[in-house]
Amino acid sequence: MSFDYTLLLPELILTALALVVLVIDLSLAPGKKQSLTWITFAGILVAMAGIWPATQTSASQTLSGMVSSDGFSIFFKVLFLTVAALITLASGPYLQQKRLPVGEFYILLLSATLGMMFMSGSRDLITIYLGLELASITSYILAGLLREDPKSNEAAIKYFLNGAMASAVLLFGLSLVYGLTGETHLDIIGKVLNGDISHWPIVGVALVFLVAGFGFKMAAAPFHLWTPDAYEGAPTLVTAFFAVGPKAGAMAAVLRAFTIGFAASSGRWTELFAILAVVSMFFGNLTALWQTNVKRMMAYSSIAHIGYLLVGVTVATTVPGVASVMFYLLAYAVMTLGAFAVILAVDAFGPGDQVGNYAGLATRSPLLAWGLTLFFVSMIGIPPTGGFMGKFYLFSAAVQNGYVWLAVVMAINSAISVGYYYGIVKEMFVGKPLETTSVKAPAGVTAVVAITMVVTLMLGLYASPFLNWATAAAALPRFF
Amino acid sequence: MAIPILYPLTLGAFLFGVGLYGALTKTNAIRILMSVELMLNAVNINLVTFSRYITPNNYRGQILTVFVMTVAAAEAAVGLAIILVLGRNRNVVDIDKITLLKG
Amino acid sequence: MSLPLLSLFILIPLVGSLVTVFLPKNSVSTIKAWSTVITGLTLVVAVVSMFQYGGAPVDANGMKFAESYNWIPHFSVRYYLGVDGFSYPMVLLTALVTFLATLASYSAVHERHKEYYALLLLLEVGMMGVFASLDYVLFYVFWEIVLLPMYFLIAIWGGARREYASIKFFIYTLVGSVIMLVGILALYFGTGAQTFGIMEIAKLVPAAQFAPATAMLIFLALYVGFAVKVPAFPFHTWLPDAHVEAPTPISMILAGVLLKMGTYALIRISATTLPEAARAFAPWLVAIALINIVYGALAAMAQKDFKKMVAYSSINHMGYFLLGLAAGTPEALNGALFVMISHGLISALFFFAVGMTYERTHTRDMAKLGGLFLTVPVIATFTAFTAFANLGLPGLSGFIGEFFVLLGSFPAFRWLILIATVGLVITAAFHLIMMRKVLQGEAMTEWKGLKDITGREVLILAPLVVLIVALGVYPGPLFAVFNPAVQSLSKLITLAGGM
Amino acid sequence: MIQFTWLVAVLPIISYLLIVALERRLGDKTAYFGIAALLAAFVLSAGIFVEVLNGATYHKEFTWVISGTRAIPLGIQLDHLSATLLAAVTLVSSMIHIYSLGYMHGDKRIPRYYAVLSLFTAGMLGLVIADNYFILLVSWEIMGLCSYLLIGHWYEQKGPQEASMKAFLTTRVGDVALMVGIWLFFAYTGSLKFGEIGEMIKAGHVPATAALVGSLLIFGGAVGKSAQFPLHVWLPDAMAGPTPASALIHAATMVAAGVYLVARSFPIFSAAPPQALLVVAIIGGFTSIFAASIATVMTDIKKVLAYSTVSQLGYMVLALGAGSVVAGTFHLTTHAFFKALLFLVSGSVIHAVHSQEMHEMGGLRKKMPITFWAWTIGTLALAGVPPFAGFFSKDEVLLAAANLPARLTEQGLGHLAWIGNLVFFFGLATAFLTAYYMTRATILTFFGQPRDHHKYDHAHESPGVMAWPLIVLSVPAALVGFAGTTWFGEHGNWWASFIGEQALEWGAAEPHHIGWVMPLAIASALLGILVGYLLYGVAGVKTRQNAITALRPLYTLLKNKYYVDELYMGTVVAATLAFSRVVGWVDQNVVDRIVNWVGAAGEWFADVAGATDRYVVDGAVNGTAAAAMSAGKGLRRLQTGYVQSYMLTMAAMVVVGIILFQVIGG
Repeated sequence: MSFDYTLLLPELILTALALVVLVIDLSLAPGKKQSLTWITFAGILVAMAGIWPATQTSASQTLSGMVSSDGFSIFFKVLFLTVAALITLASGPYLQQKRLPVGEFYILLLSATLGMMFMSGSRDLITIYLGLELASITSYILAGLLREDPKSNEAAIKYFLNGAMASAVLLFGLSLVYGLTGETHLDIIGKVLNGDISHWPIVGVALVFLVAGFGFKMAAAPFHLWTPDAYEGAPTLVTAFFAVGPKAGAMAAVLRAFTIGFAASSGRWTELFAILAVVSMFFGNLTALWQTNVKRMMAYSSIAHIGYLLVGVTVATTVPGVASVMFYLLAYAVMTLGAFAVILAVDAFGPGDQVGNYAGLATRSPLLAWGLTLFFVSMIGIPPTGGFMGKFYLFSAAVQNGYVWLAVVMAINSAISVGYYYGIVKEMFVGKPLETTSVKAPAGVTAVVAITMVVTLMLGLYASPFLNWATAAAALPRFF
Repeated sequence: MAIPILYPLTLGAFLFGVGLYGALTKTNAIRILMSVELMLNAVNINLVTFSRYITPNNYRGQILTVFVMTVAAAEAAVGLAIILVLGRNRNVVDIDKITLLKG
Repeated sequence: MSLPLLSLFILIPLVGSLVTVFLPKNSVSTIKAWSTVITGLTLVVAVVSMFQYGGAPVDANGMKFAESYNWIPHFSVRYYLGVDGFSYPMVLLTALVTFLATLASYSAVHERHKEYYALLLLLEVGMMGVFASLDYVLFYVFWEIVLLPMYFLIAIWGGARREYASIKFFIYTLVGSVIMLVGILALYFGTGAQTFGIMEIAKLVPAAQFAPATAMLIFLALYVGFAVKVPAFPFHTWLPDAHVEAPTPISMILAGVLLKMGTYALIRISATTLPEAARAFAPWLVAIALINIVYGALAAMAQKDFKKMVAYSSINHMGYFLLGLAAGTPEALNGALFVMISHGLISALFFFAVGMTYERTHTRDMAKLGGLFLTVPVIATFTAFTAFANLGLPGLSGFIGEFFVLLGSFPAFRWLILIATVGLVITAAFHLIMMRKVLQGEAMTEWKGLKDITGREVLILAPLVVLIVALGVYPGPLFAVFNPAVQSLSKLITLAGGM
Repeated sequence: MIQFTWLVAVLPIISYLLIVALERRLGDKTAYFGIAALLAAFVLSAGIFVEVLNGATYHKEFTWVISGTRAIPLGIQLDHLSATLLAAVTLVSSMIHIYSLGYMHGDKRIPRYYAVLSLFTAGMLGLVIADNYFILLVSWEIMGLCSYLLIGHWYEQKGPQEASMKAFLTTRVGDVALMVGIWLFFAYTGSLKFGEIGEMIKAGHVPATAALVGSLLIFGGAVGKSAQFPLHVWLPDAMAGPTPASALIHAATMVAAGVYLVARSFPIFSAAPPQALLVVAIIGGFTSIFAASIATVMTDIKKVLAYSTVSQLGYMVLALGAGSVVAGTFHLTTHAFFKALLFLVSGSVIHAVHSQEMHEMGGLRKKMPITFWAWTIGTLALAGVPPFAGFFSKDEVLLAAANLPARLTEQGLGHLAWIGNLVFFFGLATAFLTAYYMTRATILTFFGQPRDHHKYDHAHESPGVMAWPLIVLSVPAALVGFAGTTWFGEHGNWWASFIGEQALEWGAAEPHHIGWVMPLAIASALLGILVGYLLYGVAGVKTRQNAITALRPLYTLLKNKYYVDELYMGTVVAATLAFSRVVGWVDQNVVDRIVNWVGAAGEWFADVAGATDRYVVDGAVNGTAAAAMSAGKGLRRLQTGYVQSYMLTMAAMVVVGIILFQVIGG
């Protein structure tokens, strides 16, 4: 089988970019590394452009069928690259302010993105594992990037130890699957499992291991316990990335693995994901109510959002199920990055990361305050925002497939979530600030806030193109 | 085929159990790391066993094993680095003392 | 192709709101003038549309001024606007009350003007959209758009307990609306509709043959969402708090228009789409209506806070709407719709009257007020006028609605309506008590020298007063607008085994 | 001219609007708008009356609303009865407008007073020309509103405040009953018109029970407005308003509206089962004697007249109940004149001595001759001394009552004929009491020695603007009664022929002449005057005090108006207020709390979840670990490791998942 490089062009560009950054980083004197930001940013845009050739061909595969390039993976690649680009855009002054190693940050970010991109395109357990580990290991380092900060150290060690064990658990599940089917290729696994074998109890055991492993990576309750600590301890910029990237990557892998590899056993894993969804929503939202640290609160909020997404995964056997998850991921990525951009600004260039630090932000920096409000509104799921459209899609996918109760649980949770978002909004608009000087966010951060605001609204008001895209991409091709 | 498939699989499960036990009971971060490596090796045994017994003409399991070993090495490197920084900053390797972040 | 009138109702304030955002923060008078022009322009368009309404052609669903474009083809969601007898008067009411509220804002808002007026205009966008949209998703979007500006308007510019009141309002309505969304989706998938059109789905429901229990569940899901807004007992407790804390113009809009969103939805969606379930629910609705009437009146009587009393009287009045809806006869439905309009006018006036007093005395405690007839005679006279309008004095619009509701309810409920009449007496009582405490009596020294009514305030009062009297004497034109829609709904209800 | 009937009602409205609009510029001069409008209305009404005398009638309607498929028309109509009342009301009202100019002189709110007075008159006129219940109701409530405003004219004081509220609320109870009645009949007939409803009842569209209940509900409206027992309590208190207003509201117009309502609704009453009218008769009869008995002990001159009004209204209601529209409306008309006169006279007296207490008056006859003579004419008319107006109308009423037993027997209620007799006795006793208390009032006020010299010295005859209306009103008070004599007309008397034709159509009864009624009536009136004279003109204070001591319980009972007010305050009012406080409390502390409880429960759950995360999950993990490691030695150390708790959770969850899978259905 030949190696069709056009299908892997973005990955290749990204790899090259990481190497280029590494080299340039070495050649730049400390403190003069601002140019790296723009090199990375431009490189990511080039990588995004590199997706173009793949869109011109029909879905196809390469690397002996281990990796495929189809609408699904293109969707996720665009998503990951956008996330990386936005993170890069917001990063410059922040890295300087926190004295983070600039070159390392970009290299790790790019590597993690690369890993996630592989996860989304993988059609084989081997590549899924590799992509996952690439993303995970770089993430551990990113979490501990503030080397002098004990909290950052702690976040890294906790994330690492949990992650390592989760990898082991996942691998154990993979080994069982391999043992059962004798294959690592998802399409073949799906074929083999589509017989009596799918009723074997051991399949269930393997599924549990896989769900636990992936559940950890996407931080679904009850495998979420590491998340708040890692989010709080990690540098805010990294937290922003954690809140979106690895989750989306794991979600992409789950969607493909379970709908192709384990489609025949769907009766078993749908219920598992439904349970995970409910537990995540309740745990995330209820615990978030008690947080005073905004980053920690956002961690719990992200757990709840994974719960919403898992509602879609529960019905992922249908195209709307997959498409709704994808669309919501898009909306989630945009609004979460936007929110974290504001949090970053308030944390690094303003008073701090406690809820109380947000007092009077509406007068100190109206754009940030209204932006954060819009993102929260979107997260609650109130129109006319992307969050609403996404939830609406998840909702209707669930109701359509008879999971009305799950939709109701989701509705209840949306309402609960008001509780903690409100706390911050209240502080921003009603609270009395200690100082009244305006909070000056760097241009890059402001740009991220502005862009994500526009896109959040666009996803709510002009969702059609995105919906069509997600739906077209959600039809996963089968090659065997 | 002198050895029944059950034997190596049992060994794998046992190793996984031992690794898990170690990971959950030891407080020294390095020991936990080692225990996790043990779990990965248990998986490797599984993979190789399956590869040999179930699909002798197909080396995918063994390929995966190679990757797992490689990744485990990388993981260990990163893990040790993190533990090192932690030890330098706070002079601890006992993870039950690392509880700044909670709640 | 004539003007897309309904889109104008939404677009004008939307553009106005966006432009406000970019106006300089400190040029307060520009901001005020701009918002006034925008809401005034909306009102002008509303008035112009009145001349065209009668002769306007109707579309397949009997809607006038209809506009329909694909919005999200993926969900078969359309941008479908149109009005009929149920919604058109509400659109006009919204235009009027918002304009007057903008005028009233001049003296009620003293800080953060830019944000305030931008939000006020955004609020109008939402309200107009709710009344004009005929697609469930579009409806829901506008429904929620209303929620946000309202929350901020209370939370930022409200009284002492504004945080509590605003979040209470927010959570109540949000919980209601997400439950409503479940109901909407259940309808959509239950009927297998290829569209989210409100009218289209209503036509498909008979063929879908829902089991009665299913239909009832869907009905209840929708009902909860709407009842919170109305508000129907026992979902009413957010209202007094919200009203007390909200600034005067916001109270005007809240009572004048916002509550009507709930009643409008009940009549447009619940009753029209699920008439059988509505029938089955009618006994409960009657009970709720009667509780609203009597309980609201009694609770109002117990209040010491002027504004809170008015708020509870809103609960009381919404009971008449619910009663009329439950009865389902043409007279009762016409009456119920009339209650919506008339309460919209009267409550806006009442809250404004309370606001005028409050702006001068800075208290709403009725025990501290008194003798206003002597200190601020014109304001006091208007307050008295409003009180009489509110207590249902014949000759004023408040009476017509109640009269027709009960007139039409009698055949349906017979002696049950005697309970409602108890409410009529109590309503009169607490208004009189209020007048005695606040208006009558010797002039109190601390309120001497207060400035009586200003020209701007007269400008706000006058249209409301004129309309209240005009509609009270000759309600015919309004009935003529209601009646076609009422007739078809009444027929539906009768088919559903009504009286 | 008859086509301008609507103008009669609109003229006062115009004056009302003019006064309101020009109040600031013209001040007290706006009063002339009211006077001019009313005089014009009177002239117009008089013209219309003449046309009606010549046989013209008028009816005009327009479609008011269309609801469903049903058009609801409203209209105005003019027949003999309404034309008469139109003239009477405009006459009395215009006189009162003029009179007020003097009486209210110096008051600080003259424009307000005149505006309300005009609007009030408009209400009454609208009511009279209505052809349906809706316009009637609107006019009815306009009067209610205006009476509220007039009674509360001096709203600085506590008395008027309370009295105005009481008036509005008490009549509101009756109004609500009336409205329910209207709704009931609309439900069956789909009509709001007086005549149509009656015809449809006759045609059997309304079940008998419903017709009975409905007509009683409509009567309920009259009970409230015309201050019949048990809703009479507001009228005496309403005397807190300016006296000319009392003359208008509580003598000639508003209270008459209730009687007029029953008369207008007579087609309904007569078509309904006979019990309906019997109840009307009983209430009327009882009210008349009940109120008259209270009037005998009142010392406030206006209170005497107030209770007298209640009593006389009872008379009218009694007559209607006895089936005689002729008698009821006749007494209504005559009473309008002489009671208005009496009130204005009392106003004149009060104006002179600045007191309403008869014990502070006395001997005023010499100081105020015009006033005195006007009073005398009024008193004689009220007492029923021939040939003054009241005599003829009261005679008709008593005649109708005397006919009641026979009528009941005719209607198949023979077993209730005794009620007829009882009611007649009430009427007769009332005639006696009326004569007695009026004599008492006359003597206390105008005869004897002045009891308060200071006040007496300052007393003077009222100015012309007040005196002339007295003179004008004295004429009809003295002479109108002749309309009820056999000297005019065919049906026994002119009035009976004028109204009776229509009344017969409505199903009214034509009383048979009973010879002994008239002498009996004259006798009881004269007896009343005699007793009054003996007690107050001849006997001294000592004798009266002895009499009071002897009759102490009865006296106390009467003095306290049978404790009806106290009863209401203690029961209905107190209960409502208490209940409202309960509801207010419940709303704030229970209903609202429920929601807060839900919120609290949510917080509690959050707490639990938070705690679960912190303690239970960790704790359970620790517990699970404890169980799993019970043989091992690393037990204690595990309990402190947070990171490991997380990891343990993951492991435990995998185990749980596998177990779940195997148990539930792998």
